[in-house]
Amino acid sequence: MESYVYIALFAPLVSSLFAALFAQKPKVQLVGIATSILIGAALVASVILLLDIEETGKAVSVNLMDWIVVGDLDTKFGFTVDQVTVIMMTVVTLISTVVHVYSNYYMESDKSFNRFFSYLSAFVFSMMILVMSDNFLGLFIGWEGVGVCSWLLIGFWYHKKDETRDVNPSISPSWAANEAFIMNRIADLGMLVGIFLIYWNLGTLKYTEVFAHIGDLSHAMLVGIGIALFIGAMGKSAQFPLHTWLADAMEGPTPVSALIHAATMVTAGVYLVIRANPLYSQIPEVGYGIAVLGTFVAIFAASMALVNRDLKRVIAYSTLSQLGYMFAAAGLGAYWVALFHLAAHAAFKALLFIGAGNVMHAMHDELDMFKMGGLKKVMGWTFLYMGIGSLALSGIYPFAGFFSKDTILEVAFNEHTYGIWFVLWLTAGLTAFYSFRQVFLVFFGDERYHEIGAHPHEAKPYALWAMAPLAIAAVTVGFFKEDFVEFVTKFLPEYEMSEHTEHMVVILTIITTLVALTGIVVAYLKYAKGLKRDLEFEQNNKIYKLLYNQYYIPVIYDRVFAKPYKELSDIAWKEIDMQVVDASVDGIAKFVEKSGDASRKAQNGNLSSYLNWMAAGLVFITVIAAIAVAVQ
Amino acid sequence: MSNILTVLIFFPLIAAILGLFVSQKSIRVYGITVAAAEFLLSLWLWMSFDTNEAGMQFVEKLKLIPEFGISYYLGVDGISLFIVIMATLMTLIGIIALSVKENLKNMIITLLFLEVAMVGVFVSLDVILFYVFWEFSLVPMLYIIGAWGGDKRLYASIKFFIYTFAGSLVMLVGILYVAYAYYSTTGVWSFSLTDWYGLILPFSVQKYLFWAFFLGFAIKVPMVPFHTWLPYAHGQAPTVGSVILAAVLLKMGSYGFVRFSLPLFPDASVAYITPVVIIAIIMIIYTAMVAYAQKDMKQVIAYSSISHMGIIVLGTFAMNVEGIAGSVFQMLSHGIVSGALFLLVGAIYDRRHTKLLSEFGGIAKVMPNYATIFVIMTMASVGLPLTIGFIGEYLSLLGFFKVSPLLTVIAGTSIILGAVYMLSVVKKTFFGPLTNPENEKLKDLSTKELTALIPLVAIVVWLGIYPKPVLGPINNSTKALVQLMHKKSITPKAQEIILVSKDKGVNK
Amino acid sequence: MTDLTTQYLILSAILFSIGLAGVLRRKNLLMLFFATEIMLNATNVAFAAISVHLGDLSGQMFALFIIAVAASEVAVGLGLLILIYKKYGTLDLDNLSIMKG
Amino acid sequence: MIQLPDFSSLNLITMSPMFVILLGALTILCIDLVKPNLDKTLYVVLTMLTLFIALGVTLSLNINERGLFDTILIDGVSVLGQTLIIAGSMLFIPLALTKRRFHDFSYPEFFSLFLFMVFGFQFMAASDNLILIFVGLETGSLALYTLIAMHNTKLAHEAAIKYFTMGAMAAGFFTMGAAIIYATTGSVEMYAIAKVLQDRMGEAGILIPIIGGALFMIVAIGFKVSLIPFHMWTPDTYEGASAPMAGYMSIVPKVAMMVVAIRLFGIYMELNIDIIKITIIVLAIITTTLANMMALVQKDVKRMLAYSSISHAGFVLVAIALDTTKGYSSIFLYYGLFMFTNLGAFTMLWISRHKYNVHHDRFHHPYSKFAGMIKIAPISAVIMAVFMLSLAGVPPFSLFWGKLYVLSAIVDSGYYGVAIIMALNSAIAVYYYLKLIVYMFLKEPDESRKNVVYANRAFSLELVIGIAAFVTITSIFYIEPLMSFITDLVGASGY
Amino acid sequence: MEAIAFYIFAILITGLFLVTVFSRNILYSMSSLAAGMVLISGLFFIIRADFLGAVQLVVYSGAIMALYAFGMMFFDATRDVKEKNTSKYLVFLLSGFSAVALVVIFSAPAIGKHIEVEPIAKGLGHLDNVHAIGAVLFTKYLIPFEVAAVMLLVAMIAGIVLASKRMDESLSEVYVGTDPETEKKEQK
Repeated sequence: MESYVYIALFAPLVSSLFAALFAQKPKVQLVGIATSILIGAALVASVILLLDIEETGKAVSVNLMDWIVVGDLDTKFGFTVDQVTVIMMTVVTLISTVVHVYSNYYMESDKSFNRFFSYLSAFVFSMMILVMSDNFLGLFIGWEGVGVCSWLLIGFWYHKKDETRDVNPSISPSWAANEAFIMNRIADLGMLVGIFLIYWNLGTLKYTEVFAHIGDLSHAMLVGIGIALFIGAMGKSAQFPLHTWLADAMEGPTPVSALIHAATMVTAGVYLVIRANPLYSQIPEVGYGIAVLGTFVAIFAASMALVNRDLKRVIAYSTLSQLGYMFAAAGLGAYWVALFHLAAHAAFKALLFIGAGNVMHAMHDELDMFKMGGLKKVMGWTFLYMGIGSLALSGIYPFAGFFSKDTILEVAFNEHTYGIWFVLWLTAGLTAFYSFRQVFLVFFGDERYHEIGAHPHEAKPYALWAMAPLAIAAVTVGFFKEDFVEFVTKFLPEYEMSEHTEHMVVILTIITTLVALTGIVVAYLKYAKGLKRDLEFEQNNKIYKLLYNQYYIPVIYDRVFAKPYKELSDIAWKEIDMQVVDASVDGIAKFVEKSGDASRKAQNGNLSSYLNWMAAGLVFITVIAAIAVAVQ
Repeated sequence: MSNILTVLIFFPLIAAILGLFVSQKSIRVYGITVAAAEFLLSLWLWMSFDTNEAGMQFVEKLKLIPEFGISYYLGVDGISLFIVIMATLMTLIGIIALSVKENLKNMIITLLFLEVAMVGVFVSLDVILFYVFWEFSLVPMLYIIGAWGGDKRLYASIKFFIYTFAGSLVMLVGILYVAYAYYSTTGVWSFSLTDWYGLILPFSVQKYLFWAFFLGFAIKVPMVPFHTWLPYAHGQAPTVGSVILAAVLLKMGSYGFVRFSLPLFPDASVAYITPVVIIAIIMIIYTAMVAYAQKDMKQVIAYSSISHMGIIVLGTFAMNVEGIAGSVFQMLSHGIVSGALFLLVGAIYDRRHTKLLSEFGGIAKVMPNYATIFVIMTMASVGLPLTIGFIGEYLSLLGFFKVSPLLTVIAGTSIILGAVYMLSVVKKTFFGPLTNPENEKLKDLSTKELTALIPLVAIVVWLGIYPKPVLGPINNSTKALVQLMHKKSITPKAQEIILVSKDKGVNK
Repeated sequence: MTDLTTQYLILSAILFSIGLAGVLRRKNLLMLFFATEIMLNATNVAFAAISVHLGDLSGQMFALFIIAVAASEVAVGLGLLILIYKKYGTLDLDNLSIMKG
Repeated sequence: MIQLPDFSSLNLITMSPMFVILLGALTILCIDLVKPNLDKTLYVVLTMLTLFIALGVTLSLNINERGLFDTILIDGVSVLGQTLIIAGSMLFIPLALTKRRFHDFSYPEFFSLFLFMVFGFQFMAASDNLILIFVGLETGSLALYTLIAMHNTKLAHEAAIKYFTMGAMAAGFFTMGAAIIYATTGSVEMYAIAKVLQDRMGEAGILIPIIGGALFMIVAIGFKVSLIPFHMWTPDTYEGASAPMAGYMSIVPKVAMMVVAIRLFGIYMELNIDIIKITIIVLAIITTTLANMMALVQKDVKRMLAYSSISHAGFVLVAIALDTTKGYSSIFLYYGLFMFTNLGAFTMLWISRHKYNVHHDRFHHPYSKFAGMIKIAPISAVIMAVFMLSLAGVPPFSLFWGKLYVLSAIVDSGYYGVAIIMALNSAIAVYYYLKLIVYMFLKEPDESRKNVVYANRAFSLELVIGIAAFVTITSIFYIEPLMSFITDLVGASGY
Repeated sequence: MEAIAFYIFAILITGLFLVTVFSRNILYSMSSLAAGMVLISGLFFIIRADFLGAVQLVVYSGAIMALYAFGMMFFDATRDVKEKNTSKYLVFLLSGFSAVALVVIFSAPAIGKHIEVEPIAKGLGHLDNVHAIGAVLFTKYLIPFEVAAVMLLVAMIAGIVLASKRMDESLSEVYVGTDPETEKKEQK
């Protein structure tokens, strides 16, 4: 089985390097095909591993080589494939494969076609390291690796220029890329601190060893480690307050958004919490905090999605919101639930994004939903896919979201955290509303795209075919819930609903479905018949503006952090470094020179004054001697 | 070959003198050949280095002034070995990438002299010999900056010289005091470092000596507030000067901390962890901010050097194997990465004769290879795992975390701030539309530049993924160093802080 | 014989200071040299007095050699003065200040 | 009747070096009388031979002997002092053989006066009798004033008269100091002075005359070794005198006076009179610092070197106040090394001596004269740079070792603050040495003035520079034997 | 008797030297100097330092004054000398200081005491001053005496050289401006 581990891990690397060979050449179709096949190989390997583990129930571990061996620190490139990992691997490789294939279509006329595939495969490689590593430092490699790939891919169209926030809320791809990288770095510091704490307290970073001895530590230390690691997770999974980068990351090509900013990378934080479940189950108060934060983010992001007009941003906010759900579940101790929602969400969210990609292509990169409408006619398949995705997202039976999201609500109910339950429930309604607002705005109503002179067309068939697996997954995953539970609970703690909750399940399901349906209906009523804009409302309603401007958070960050930092830096350089530090150094030099100039005046060339100085010297040394006497 | 170190020191010297007879036309080839031979020699040193041995190897001792205890005493251990190799490598690469046209012969001969001094500093085990090379290294650098530098080259070179000279003179007084203390204890004069390692000084003495040595090293590193010579030196120096300055000369200071301050004054070093580290942290954060404010590409790299040197100092004062080994490794990584970054800035400067960020933008389009290598080096600079930059930074922070978690967290902001200024440079230079028409015709990296840069890229990746060949010897020697410090320390605080081995954890 | 040694020494001190005052205030080189002679003479008085007081001849010997030195100084000094006078046309040392700083 | 000592106890051999020199001087005078208008080369060679013999004789002296009614003392210090004096003179004399003709060297009297001067200085080094020291000092000084004036330029005359007048005043101070000492101890011989003071230390009020005498002596000695504020003649005289003479003045008279200072202050140090110690150290610090500061702002290399030699003198002076063998030895080591480097530097100026002040109205050796020298005369530039770096104390050049030993001696005695001040002073000093290097290496030459740099070039000058450069560069190889030679001699003298 | 003589001499010498130092006329100045020196030799005679007194009289009053007079005539300095004295106070302060310092030193109790002095030469006790001095001068102080002789020779040569006509034209003089040789070469 080890060889499959290697295939799964290194096929993406080979793919990336292969593509990199052609990085500066014009488009080579072979690159797209070869990388897709290589990633597909990784998928196959992952599936084989999945089946194997399903069968044997034993994790597969490999040790590649030593990495950092210093002092007592002994870090190896060690990989282990257990139940959680293999699920993640499968999800990652599946979506990656789809995205790779789809990108052949999406990027077909891009000059940097080859470069794109190189980055994309590099991302997959990093993600595989992230999920497969058997220690925290390996995880961190992947963690940073995906960060870089994300940076490269968000900034893929680096040549676009910076705009003001009014024109483009993300300013520019390169700006968004930097924002994402830096925000993630903030969180990574937390992650590093967690790793340091683990190392100095346990002397190892290997999961199995760490979690075996986690009980030896004091509670306070566990809380510290838990919080530090979660800070890391917050960055990657774009939790409040580090969430702004995710929406801006939509500047990247759409397949990137599908792969990275919906399905895989952003779920790394959730993966970390799930992976560290032995730790978090020891510290339920931190878990509760995570759940509360997740819940908050769920509704917070959903609220922003309500009014946004940008096709991709809406999906991005919905991703944020769904990540909130996952954290809520994980925080409450229902790790497998979180993982399940992760997997399901990956499928339907990738589907939605890719669909959005089709729409963008059709609309010549126009993203404003208010300028679309009636696309159903020309883009039937896309409509179908996005409809499935939206239904899954809204949690309508029998789509995947129904099973995963409902379980989260049940967990919240079961934990007697009714506040969380209520907010999540409400969010479910909002989710349904904005997803279908999107669907209706894009595919129904009047054909507003004529105004901007677009000639929409359906995507190429192979692109549509490529989307099929995702659609199938979005529809069918829910039915494998029981198998899934059985499979992962061999590794993850089981989560038993209380009897009370068991009774309530049906009612809860109905309530949730109702609120989702309400959302869909409201969206239908408001948008399906065509767009009726209430400009006065848009301009004057404070809540609308607040939501539309993302609670002004990017602006606040700009004003509170970015600008003062820039100003402070300028002060540090111009005022402190040049005026104080350097000036005092030069000042000493100047002082010495001035003193030299001053004492040189005594040397006035006049012999008489020289003689006077000499006599004065006698006085002078007498004074020195007198002082010496006095001192003694 | 037991006298390989002597060969290593004096081969460039002889080559430099013989170089006077080589004609201007063929001097470049000569320089490359000599530097390559020297580099191969240093590799041979590595090959014949016993990696399991923690102590000094290839020791040579020849009495120079026996009466006064000064000897010609050389040796390398895991700590110095790789810095020596880096010095020879960076010289080779510097010469390969030379874009100087005027007085090329003088430049190459000067570089070879500089190489003598650089190798000498790191292999000297006699303190006076060390000091001789240490001071002598200023002279060729002065000439390089002063003769081939920018508009303010004279100011910059003199500032560089006098500033470092002043610091090292205070250190000289400290050296003489230690020698005297050794003399009063043993009755023999000796300047050999290994002898001094056996000397246990009372704390009241250590504290003054620590600061005397500190001043010398701190200016060289350079630590805030003694750093202002560096931006000038870098800003004015020709590319090769910056490369060697950043890659090797700054390391002399941090190497001094590891080689002298810690083992000679373990108690004082421990007692002054807090002030030193606070300076280091100011250095990390403050210079990162200053770097962000820069308008000149090279100044950004210059200030980033200071920031990274802060991490090195931090790791050194962790007083445990992880931190010190990390800081030694970080010296190498910073050498390679900042050297490469300066080469890159030099490449663009050769084309455009400006380093102002505002002149550029969008040049990734016209210079893709250049952009790729720059981004790789940027990533190494911000400490991305699997590049060389991560390991040192990570280990330094990890090591110091044991001493003070809070300070480490503050220092750790370097990973954020580093990203801020480096990415902002990348963005301003490479991204965005290509607006400046002068940039449209820029040529991508030439073969010459690629020859210089690709080995560095390879090292960045290789040591990022498989650092063991380098980290192993460093680890061994650092362990020995920490054990020595622990054995020597007299104050209880030092006994506690200097950590030979972890006392907690699974592997205890 | 009353012991006047202290008085002699004080006289010497006063004469020395007079000489010093002359050296310090004179601008004419020739007259400045007069003052240096006074200084040397003053020490002669001191040496002679101590010598006699102690009954030791070293002091008188010293005084003797001081006289010889004074004579030689006069010779060299005058030679220099003549040179200066030829070149500068004056003995005022205020004019001898080309070199300064 | 007086009992005459028997002839052998006179120990005439002790004054053989001086005798050789005297003989040489008289020979030159006689030759000139018999056959005038001979070429200067003859005199140069004769002088050289005389000095050579004298050096050999000096080095073959048995040490710790007194002779000629105990007025002459040949101990290690005096041998060292004489060796330095003669060696310095030997380095100086070839500089007479220049390409251009100069007034001073055209006189045969120059060479005999030169030897008389050496003769006088030798007695300063080789006696502990204040009378003989004074007479020797005046003999040497008077000859020196004359030699300076014989260069026969307007500035040389001014230089000589300034030096002479201040010297006359200093002579007054010397005699008054000696009178005070004599009044206190009843002796003019230092060993007796030391003995009497040792006995009288306990007496009430004894410190006043002791310190008083010391202060007057400090003025006189300070004048000769040019300590601030008794240094005022130094820059002007160096500027006015010919370059080799200036270089000579920065070493030989100072060495002679340093020997006297060692002997005299050694007495006080032995008595542990801290006040004098402190006074000397403070004076040394002030001298070094102020001289460095003033050197910093000079525009003329010769004046800069003048100030630099003041600061070096201050630096060395500290070693006197330490009263350790190492301290005293380091003085000789320092001056020995300084001699070659500094004379080398001055010779470099001498090579560029020409008839016209082309770069500056007043200064003959402004910095700008040396601009771009690396392009005109690369080897000269490199050698000059080596001299400058050596003066700045950059290893591995010779003066670094001198500095190392002096600093080490200071540190050994526990004066850490002083050591640091002196060390930092070197950092100030390095600026003005670097300034010349910067001019030579980093500035563009003035194309039309190229030949100026070599105006006075001659083989003998190049030879001296070559020797000086060789000694400066290869110092590391001979420091050990040199230092043990010096330490043995100094130690044998009881210091 | 001796005391009275001393005080009279002392006052006279002080007065004369004050004239020497402060007179504007070089002639007065020189005459008073000569007179003062003669009187100093008188002091020496009072304390029985006969030989010293004689030498003082001969060398100073005779030789030195003759030299000065010669020099003075050479410079034609019979007129009043115009001097721009910078600061009177500084002069008085400095010389006053040295006077006070010397008086303090010389009146210190340690000075007056009798010190047991090792005789420079044995068997001088019965000789008078001149004989004793002669004896010492040619034994103990033979070498200083010889050196002094050399010094006088030096002074003589110096005087001859410096005052000679040969010094009127200089081979070494430095001129301001461009070297004509250089220009010639450049023109070629």
